[in-house]
Amino acid sequence: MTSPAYTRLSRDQMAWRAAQDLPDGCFVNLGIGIPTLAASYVPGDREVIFHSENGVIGLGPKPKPGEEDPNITDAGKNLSTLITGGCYVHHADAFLMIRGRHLDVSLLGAFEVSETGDLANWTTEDPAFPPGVGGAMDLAVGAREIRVLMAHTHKSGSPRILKRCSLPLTAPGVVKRIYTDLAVIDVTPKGLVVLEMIPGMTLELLQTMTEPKLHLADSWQALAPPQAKAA
Amino acid sequence: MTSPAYTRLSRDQMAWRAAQDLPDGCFVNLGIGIPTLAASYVPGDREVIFHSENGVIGLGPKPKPGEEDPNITDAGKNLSTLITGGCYVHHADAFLMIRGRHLDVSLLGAFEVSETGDLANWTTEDPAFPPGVGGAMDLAVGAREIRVLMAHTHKSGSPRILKRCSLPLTAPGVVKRIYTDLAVIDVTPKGLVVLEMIPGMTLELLQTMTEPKLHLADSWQALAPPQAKAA
Amino acid sequence: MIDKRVKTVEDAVAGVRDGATVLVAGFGIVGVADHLLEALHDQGAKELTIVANNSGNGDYGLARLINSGRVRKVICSYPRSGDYSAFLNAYKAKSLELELVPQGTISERMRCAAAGLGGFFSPVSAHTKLADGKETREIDGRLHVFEKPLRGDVALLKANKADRWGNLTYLKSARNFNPVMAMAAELSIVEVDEIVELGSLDPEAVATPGVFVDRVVAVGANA
Amino acid sequence: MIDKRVKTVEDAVAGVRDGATVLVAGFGIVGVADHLLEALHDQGAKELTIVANNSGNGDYGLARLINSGRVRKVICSYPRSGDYSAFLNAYKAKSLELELVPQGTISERMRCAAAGLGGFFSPVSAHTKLADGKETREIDGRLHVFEKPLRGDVALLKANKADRWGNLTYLKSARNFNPVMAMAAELSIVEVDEIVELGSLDPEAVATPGVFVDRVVAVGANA
Repeated sequence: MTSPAYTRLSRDQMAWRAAQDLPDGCFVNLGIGIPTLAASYVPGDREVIFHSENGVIGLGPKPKPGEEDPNITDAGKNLSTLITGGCYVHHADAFLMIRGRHLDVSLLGAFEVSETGDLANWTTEDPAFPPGVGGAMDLAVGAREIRVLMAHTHKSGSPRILKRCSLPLTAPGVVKRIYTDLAVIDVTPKGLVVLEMIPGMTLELLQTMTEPKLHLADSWQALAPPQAKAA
Repeated sequence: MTSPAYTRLSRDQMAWRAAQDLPDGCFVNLGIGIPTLAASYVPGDREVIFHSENGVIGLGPKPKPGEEDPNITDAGKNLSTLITGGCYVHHADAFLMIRGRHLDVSLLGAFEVSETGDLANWTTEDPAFPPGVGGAMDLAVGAREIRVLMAHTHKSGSPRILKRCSLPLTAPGVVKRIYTDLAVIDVTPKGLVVLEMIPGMTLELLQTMTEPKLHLADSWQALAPPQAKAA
Repeated sequence: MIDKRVKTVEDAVAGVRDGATVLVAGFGIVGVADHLLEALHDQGAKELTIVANNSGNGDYGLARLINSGRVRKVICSYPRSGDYSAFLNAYKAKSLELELVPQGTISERMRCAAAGLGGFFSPVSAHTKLADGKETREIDGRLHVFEKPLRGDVALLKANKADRWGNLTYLKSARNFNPVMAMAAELSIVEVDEIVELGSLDPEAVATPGVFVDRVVAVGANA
Repeated sequence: MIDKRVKTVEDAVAGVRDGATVLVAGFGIVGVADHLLEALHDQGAKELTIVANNSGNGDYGLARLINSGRVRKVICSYPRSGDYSAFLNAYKAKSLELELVPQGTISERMRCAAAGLGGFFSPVSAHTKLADGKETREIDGRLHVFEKPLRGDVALLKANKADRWGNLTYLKSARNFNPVMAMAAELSIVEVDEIVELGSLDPEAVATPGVFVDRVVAVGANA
């Protein structure tokens, strides 16, 4: 068995790619995990406001050493900061913002996504663990645009982009774009459209790792984020 | 025709009487009209917080000359003040307080009250005027206790306390106590019970001005507010 | 860069379309965006549905819009406030429709829209004429009325201070309907006494986060 | 005179009954009334239903109540946060029931109770397992789930400053569930870093008006 002729993106590279699609002035919620990393990769000439479900409107980067404040965390409970212009609201108002279509974009992690944009990201039904849903369902139905960041396949190589999700749904038909470690794919009424693939990847090869049929966009491009982490 | 052997209470005396029943520490909304006057007659050793539907929590007395601020009014749109310890909320929160049983008492004006506590205070169905409901229905169903302040009869002498209200209801079965210019009457499961009557009034005479049957409380007392206005 | 500041009230109300539902904040004459209402008059939009607590005063602001025949319908709780002759004349002439809604139900219906909900059951107005034709349901032994979300195409708001993100603070009871209307409209336009530097408003005391606001124009002495 | 101050955390939690529904504010370990939770442990109430976002940490506060077998049921959105071994053990032993509710639905159900409403339709969880057994309705072409008000007998809250009326301010994201839980409980008990003079809190920046608060106890360095 030969090693593949391509190198999967790192988590940071996936986050970098998703960050490039956040326009100046947009209001965004970042899910726990890879999405959280995207905050570091927003191009410097853009002002993006990050919403945290615990009532932080304008979540900033990690605090500098010595400036930590235990009273401000992100949704993943990591210490965080508020950017200039940010403010605090209570939980009911934080979720009013989510559910009421005030968020422009929600970047979410996922276990599975279907070809019609069904999202499964809240439970693997592992009997050893209690389920947890957090704000996933609120975000999935509330944000104006749902984009998913996830590894293209399971570690076993089996696809996570499926004709129908095998896991319980978070919400049906909500995902509009999928950023994976192999490609950028749009969920369209005509099916899944590949916009970008990493160097060395072909549509045929990508199809073997994807259950539903893929269509290659005429204007498809190479997916080649920078290697280095953001400064 | 001889003049009656009694003197009806003034509006201020009615308000004085209602104010005596507001316990220390209670949270109260005063309706437009006679109820508004009650604020001036709360005994000085009691701290009562007045709620105004426009988001003033801790409404104070009229401003002193020269201290008027156009940004603070009561529900009747008169210039007002905030007492020490008061704060401001927005309209949805002001009515959350009303509807959610956070108010201890609502003192309301009324056109008619029925013997089962039905309240009619929002429209006389005068075709010459558009109807207005304001916060009347919210208060009527939301406050923990509804008490009415009104003249005992219409100017024509016909009763305003009726077996059934003739005007459209604000809410059914909500009024617990009625302060009139002749008496204080409780609405009880057994009917209307007269707690107090003004000097010179008799149950028989009061009954002639009241449609439903009145019961005199064993412990009934004289209703004799001071003549003077509060300092 | 996020910059919601516009230079003039004309710019602020640009694009309001005929037939729009306009949320007009204020209680009596307090917290009302009179400059924006005047600008909307000059802008010319007509067939408007106005959501407000009252129905305008004298012949300025909302009253002027009514006098000029721009208003098709008023959704309010209490039209009889101050000098409401503009409303009264149009009401009597049947040139204007009135939908009377309890004050708390108006604000809650707007919050419901803002919060992305489909409606709620309220005990307010049950067993009354104002519930005529509405779905009812007994919940825990008490009759409730089903109320639907009320959304605005536009909100005309009045605040004290704003920054370029649209974060707002208010003065005293001039807050009233402003925060809930800011959340409930597709396009939220605010006239303010003063525009301040980003970062100068206390993050604990911002009453309306800028994410609910689209345009800000200074009209005060400091404008 | 209105004076909601109590001297000790024991006084603060006095009277909480077996079987009570207790709203426990906080997000992770931020904004949690750990002193009150410890006092509630010592007070001894059992068969509690806890409403919280998470399920406690380590062996203190809520986790300690669970470890001591005082908790019958947890209503939360995300039990797996921090060291949730106390919850996990009880969950596996089936000595504790879990009702999983989306985070926004928990907070909205409490606000619904606080606001005196009978329930609301939400698009959240429609077409999912979490809507199993719930009434649904299509509104404007979108499936909604009927959600009922969620009320507490008691709320255990954490704030920064309070005055004797119970007016509260918070610090940063420690605000989280505190304001909505303060509104939604019959008895709202608050531990604060500091009790200040009446009138020293900015009336424009009070995040929880004292009318929602019943007892206040200082536990901070300034107590």
